[in-house]
Amino acid sequence: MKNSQVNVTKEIADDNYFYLRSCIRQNFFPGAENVFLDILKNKLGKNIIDNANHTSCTGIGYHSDIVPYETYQTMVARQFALMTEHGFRNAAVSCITSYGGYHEVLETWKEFPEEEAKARKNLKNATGRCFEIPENISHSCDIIYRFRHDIAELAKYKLINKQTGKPLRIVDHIGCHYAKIFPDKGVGGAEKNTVLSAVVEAWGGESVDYPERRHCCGFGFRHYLVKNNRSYSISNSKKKFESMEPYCPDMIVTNCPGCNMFLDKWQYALAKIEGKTYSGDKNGIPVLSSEELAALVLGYNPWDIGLQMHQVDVEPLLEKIGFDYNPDEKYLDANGNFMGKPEFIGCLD
Amino acid sequence: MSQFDFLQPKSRQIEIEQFDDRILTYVLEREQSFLTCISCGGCTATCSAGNLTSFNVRKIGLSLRRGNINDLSDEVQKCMFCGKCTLVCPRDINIRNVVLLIKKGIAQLETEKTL
Amino acid sequence: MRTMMQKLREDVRLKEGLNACMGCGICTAVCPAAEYFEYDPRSIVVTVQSGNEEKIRKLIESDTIWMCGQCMSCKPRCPRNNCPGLIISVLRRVSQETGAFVKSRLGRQQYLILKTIGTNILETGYCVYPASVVPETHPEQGDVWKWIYDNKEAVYERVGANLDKEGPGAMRKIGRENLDELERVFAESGGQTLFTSIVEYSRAYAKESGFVDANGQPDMEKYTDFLLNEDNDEK
Amino acid sequence: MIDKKHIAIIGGGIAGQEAASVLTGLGYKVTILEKNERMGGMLNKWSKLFPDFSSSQLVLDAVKVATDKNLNVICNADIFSVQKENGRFKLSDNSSLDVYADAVIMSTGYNLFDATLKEEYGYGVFENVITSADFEKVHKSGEKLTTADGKAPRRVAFIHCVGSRDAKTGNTYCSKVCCITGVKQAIEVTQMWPECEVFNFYMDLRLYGSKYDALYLEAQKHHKIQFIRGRLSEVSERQGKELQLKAEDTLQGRPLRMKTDIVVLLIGMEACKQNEDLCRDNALELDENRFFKSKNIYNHRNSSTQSGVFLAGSCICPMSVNESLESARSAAMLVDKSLKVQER
Repeated sequence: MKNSQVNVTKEIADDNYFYLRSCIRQNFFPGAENVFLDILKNKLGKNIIDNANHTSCTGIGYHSDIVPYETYQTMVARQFALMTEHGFRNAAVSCITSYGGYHEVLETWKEFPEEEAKARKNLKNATGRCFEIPENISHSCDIIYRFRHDIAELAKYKLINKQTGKPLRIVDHIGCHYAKIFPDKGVGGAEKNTVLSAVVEAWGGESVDYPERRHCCGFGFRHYLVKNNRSYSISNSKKKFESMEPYCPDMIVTNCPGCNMFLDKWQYALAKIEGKTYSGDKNGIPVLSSEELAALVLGYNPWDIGLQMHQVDVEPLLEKIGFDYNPDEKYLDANGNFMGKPEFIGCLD
Repeated sequence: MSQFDFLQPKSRQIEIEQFDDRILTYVLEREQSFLTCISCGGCTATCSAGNLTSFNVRKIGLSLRRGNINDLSDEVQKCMFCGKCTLVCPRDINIRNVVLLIKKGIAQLETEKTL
Repeated sequence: MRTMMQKLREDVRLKEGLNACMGCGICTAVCPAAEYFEYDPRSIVVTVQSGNEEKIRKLIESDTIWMCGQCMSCKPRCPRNNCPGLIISVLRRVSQETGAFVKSRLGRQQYLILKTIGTNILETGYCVYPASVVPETHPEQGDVWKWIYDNKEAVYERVGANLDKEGPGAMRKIGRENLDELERVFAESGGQTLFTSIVEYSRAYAKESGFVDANGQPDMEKYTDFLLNEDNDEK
Repeated sequence: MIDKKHIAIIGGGIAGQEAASVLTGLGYKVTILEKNERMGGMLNKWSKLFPDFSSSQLVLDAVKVATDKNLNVICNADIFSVQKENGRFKLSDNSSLDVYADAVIMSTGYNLFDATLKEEYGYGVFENVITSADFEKVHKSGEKLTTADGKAPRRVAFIHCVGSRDAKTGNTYCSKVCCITGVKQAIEVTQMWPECEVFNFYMDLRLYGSKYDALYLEAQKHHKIQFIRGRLSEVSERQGKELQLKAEDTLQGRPLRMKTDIVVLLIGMEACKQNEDLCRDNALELDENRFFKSKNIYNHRNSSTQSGVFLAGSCICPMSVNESLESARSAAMLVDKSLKVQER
């Protein structure tokens, strides 16, 4: 697909970030967050702070409605207060739900100053803290997008199939709360979002369009949280896989921790239920976040960045790129001792 | 019982390609006027059965067009064939006959199935 | 007594989410919930717009408002700049504040979510916490997750995380002083009130439905079991 | 004294020409200032007219003003300033052209909505998404509508309200003519390809004109064109350039997905961009939709907010061909009346 006709230009801060972690990413892909910090600090020479005092923004609670909006605003205000106290004005957000949430709160405050006053009062009474409105809120994928060419220059690998010499065919999935709530806050806007496709192309891959590209992965908050509701979630992911299947993608790239997890796990669950995969093999389509993809092209050890934590095996992808890695280290702990391995990896036996 | 029984992927999205148009074709061959329905709901407003039950004639027409044969077969049973719908239709469609034909069409499909 | 409409209007999100609806269906067209449930965001907006007290009351007592997955796919498409997803949030708030949520199966699940996510938030500072993603109740998480779960310390350490330990890092232990602050934020801003409201209405409903212990008090364990297995009409 | 009075008409489309022909008939001196190379305006782009499929050429020929000693036509004149000087109007374009007139008629017409702005519909990205204007071009050429790779379409979907009644594009008004255009073009597709299935996705069918509803009935009855009430939410491309649509079947309350070979976007009418320039040096005003504001929309629809400047055709609001012609004639009569009052 050609890029956006209506270019959404978005401000992305270029240094001095306050990192705000994601509940889901820390839980399922903690290596992705660590390597993101490492790339920024040690490859790009940026200043980014990882603060021990920030907590969940409670966004999952907010969207599953057990956390009221007033509380959510105050929690967001607390993160801003920590930034202010450390002298930071730029937030680097790992989670897409938080990212959308911070913007939602800021927009509310713009429209309804009395809500901001309330949040300030609540925060002051509860914690004694004060805050300034951040100058810039960017998602980690924005920052990777901004430095995609710098990363390309430092890259050890390209997103090219080493055997055929052809670019890898990569489909993307953009987390809904990245640009659907505020289209001008996402690179390329809500409809023809380019934040991931530009990254893929900058690193030598081919960004492949598919009809259900803009469809939700199906998290649905309360629908995944309650076991009996999960059919909603898997049904929507299935819709996406069916739509990708004819394009034979080599991988899926995501910017949202939740989507990354669901697209990985639901392939497995669908294989168990339907006895089929959407990848043409038994493994499934590997799903990587933009952080993990950046780390791969930069040549990080896949087991340092946590790729052994994916259900769909990433090794076939590493092989395609011609990545120099040691499969025997996949299940070694920090001291080099074998820590056992999953009973089963991939989707189908 | 599998540990995945709690997951039942499905979609209720209408897929036009998957319409079962056998009944629609049957009806249109015999009652061409149905083509001109504009879904105004005049029929439903006056319907004798509809005033007593959840029966909705306008929706029968839609189900027919969208090929929802399963919905149709139960629904048409509720019609009392009073014919008031036909009297009020602004497009002069013989709605009573449409419902009658749906019944016949479904019966015919059933017979074909058993044969 | 305040009318339903007044209660809804007190929320700024209703002002943000509802301008005027012309019933075009552009929201339902891309709604993941509409594809899965007997659900139509357009008709919810039309009901709220009508201001009909009776209809709105029925709505907040129904399963319908709990079907939205909050993806907000409806937001960028609406030709009148409405946001059905935001209107739903407001309906859900009022449903929980008034106790209407216990009248529907999906609404009653708020108790389950409170018990999992709510507890996680207050006790750990995270919405999701590895120890709470139990493989038995999350079979879809697969064998790799089971392996991670069984070898949490080693795996998280291997990938550079700081599971349950002091200092910064992924999945670090969030310190007591921070959790205290979080708790005070909840107390100050209505979060605690909502928790209490969900619990109290659920207890009353549990009692009413006969989930009681030997002393005639609500037996919330039994009730939780009931909620976990409550029949899914969709199946 | 009439023959001493000079009237300038900005815009040589059908409204401008019709007004000119009435005024020269009354004996006035008239200058038409047309920004393009040729006269006729937007109608040049249209093939057949609703509701009776007359050729647009018929109208174009009929409005062509007979060569008249009192008529002066200047093409390539892109007027950007209208100033009142000593009781007369001075009209200037970017070159050295200055025209002086006792009264001015604005007949600047409309622009077509730029469909690329509706990104989710994929115009300019997917080859098989075209606009109603593109369809007219095909029809006018005498060719049949085909997919980008030259195949006969098995299914065509017409999408109503593209760039109309849409806060997202800034056009909250109804363009009025697209509904009936959709019905007309749908019939034309079935005339080209009798086997082709044709759908219309609409919110309301605003078939307001005489004989329009009859065309709707004909479309259903004789051409088996199907109408689905639901606004299109998105178009995406499948393999082989086939398109996929998502809308709600609102009468059923269910989301609907459909494959189609071609999508035709019924694009709305927008005010001309240069209307803003034309307001700069005088008391002319634009309305909330950026069309020229009338003194009042009931009995002074053809009077602008600047005395001596009159409005004709779709620079006032979206209009069909016959409304535009009627509007032009009434603007001309108003000019006549006002100049005669001045005289006395």
